[in-house]
Amino acid sequence: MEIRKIQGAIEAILFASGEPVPEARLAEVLSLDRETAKKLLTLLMDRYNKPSSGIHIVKLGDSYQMCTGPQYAEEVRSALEIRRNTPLSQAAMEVLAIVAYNQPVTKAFVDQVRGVDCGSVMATLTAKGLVEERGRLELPGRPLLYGTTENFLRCLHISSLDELPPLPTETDGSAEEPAQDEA
Amino acid sequence: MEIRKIQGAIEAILFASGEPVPEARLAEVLSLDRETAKKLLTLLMDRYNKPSSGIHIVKLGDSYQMCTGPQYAEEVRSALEIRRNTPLSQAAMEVLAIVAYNQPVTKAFVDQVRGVDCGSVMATLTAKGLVEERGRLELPGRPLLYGTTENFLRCLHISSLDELPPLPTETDGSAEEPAQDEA
Amino acid sequence: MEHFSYHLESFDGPLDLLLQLLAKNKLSICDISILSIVDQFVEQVDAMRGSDMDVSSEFLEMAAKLIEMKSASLLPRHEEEPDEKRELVGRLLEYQECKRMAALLSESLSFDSFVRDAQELEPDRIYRRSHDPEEIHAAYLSAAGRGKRRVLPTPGAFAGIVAHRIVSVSSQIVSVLRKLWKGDRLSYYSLFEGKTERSEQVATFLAVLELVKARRVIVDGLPGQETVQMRGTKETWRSERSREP
Repeated sequence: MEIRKIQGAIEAILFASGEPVPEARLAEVLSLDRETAKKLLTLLMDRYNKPSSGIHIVKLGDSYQMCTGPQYAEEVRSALEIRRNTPLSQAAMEVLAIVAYNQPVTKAFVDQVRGVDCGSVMATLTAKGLVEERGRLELPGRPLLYGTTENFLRCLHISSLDELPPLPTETDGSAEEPAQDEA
Repeated sequence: MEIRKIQGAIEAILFASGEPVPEARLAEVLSLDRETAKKLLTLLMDRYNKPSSGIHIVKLGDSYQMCTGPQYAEEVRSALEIRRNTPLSQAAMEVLAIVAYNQPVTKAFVDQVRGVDCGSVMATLTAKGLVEERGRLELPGRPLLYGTTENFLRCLHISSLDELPPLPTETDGSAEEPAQDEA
Repeated sequence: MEHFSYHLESFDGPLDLLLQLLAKNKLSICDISILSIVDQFVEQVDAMRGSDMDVSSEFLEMAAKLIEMKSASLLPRHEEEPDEKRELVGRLLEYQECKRMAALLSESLSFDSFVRDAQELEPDRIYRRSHDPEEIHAAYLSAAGRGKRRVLPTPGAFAGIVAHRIVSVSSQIVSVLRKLWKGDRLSYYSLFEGKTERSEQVATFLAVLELVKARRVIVDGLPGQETVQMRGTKETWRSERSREP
């Protein structure tokens, strides 16, 4: 297949899938080696991710997903009658931050850091597709572990957790990282 | 808004919608008159509907919809792994065998041979294109009759049912089977 | 005693309240500061309870702990208490850190890009694996053994019974639905196109009746110009279809 056709096929697959599609899957389906796939995807992303473009391609971990260009949020909302997302509460942001920076993490750990039960907040974050279950910890009670989703990366406009904003350096010096006993 | 941005907004709306979007709706959301909306959409369609493009815009009546480029149907299908070709279970194999050697045959007959209900297995085999309906038996209740398909022959690499391995003669069979109580 | 007139707000837990009290008093997070705001903490919790706010047990627990720490500090000898204070200071610092992370994240977190649902494709379920005919043979013997059938009818057993082709209504229901699937309004007579056998025509007619009865299609129009259309949207159909096995 010539390059333009392979790129066309990638467009079609990303469009039809809706969800993030792993690079490996694209490479396999199109009989490409991973390097070539990566290159073609990068080229395609360059073509799509112009500010004025209505459709963008984002890289989330090792997967790729099509989404609308953020500058058209208002138009998309009004055309599809999507209600504006209520911004996350302070509590939800805190829980999300603890999960993001310490994942995988148990609910008990999050509770402990915040000094308050966060069951309902965790449920909200899960329902919003920002946080997901990540198996269980092999300890008595086998508590559930939580981590952030690919959707979380997309909402943060980053493609991997390595790109999370770096933590502020400790100026107080007194406090170490929160206990990592469970993670 | 400049033209490029309006087109971007249209792209974003059509992309996110999935459904056909009426021209009037697009015009309203983007504060355009219908003529301009139509013109912009025609331009956008020209840009999208090239053979090599992975995403096309189709006009359905007075609505517009994005869809995958028709030439990439095969790639899309395999990437989304629509075909679930798990090997047949032992139960499915047995039902298939009974149908194959006795066709056309009713479900009740197969149930009786196997001693368990095989409704769901029969439905699976039908969906997989291995077994098909073959009219009804002119008996009370007019039960459906089943037979094997050409796809079945293809899977077995045989060209006719005559090539199935012959069954042991009836005397062999009855000698092994102690139970003679059934009619 | 100095009086703080907060408008009552709900705090995200006792640590949050402590941090806010320290900030309001322009105090840093250290064990001495904590003890100086114990009264304010207790006062705030009381106010929250007084105004019928939902005060979780964590607040009461913290209040009790703070009071205990404070009274212990008044005694001449208190050996265990510094650890407790240090632990609380640690937790406060940790929580402050968490708030900073949250603030960082919320700066860049946005819900402004939208994704779409996966495109609906007709699943291709046709079985494509290969098998040796011997496998079918073996499966047959296995099945025949289990059911304890002594004699199975031979392939020709039903030959005389099904001499002519019978078209099932259900097959015609599928055929009618396929034609209507795009949601278009079709001429009623077009459903019979290409159906030359009488049994096919009868089955198609019965199929339409069944579909009308099941409220899945609508037939209307002037005599001679009847049209058929699917009822409901494609979506309701899809969701129904997907529920079928």
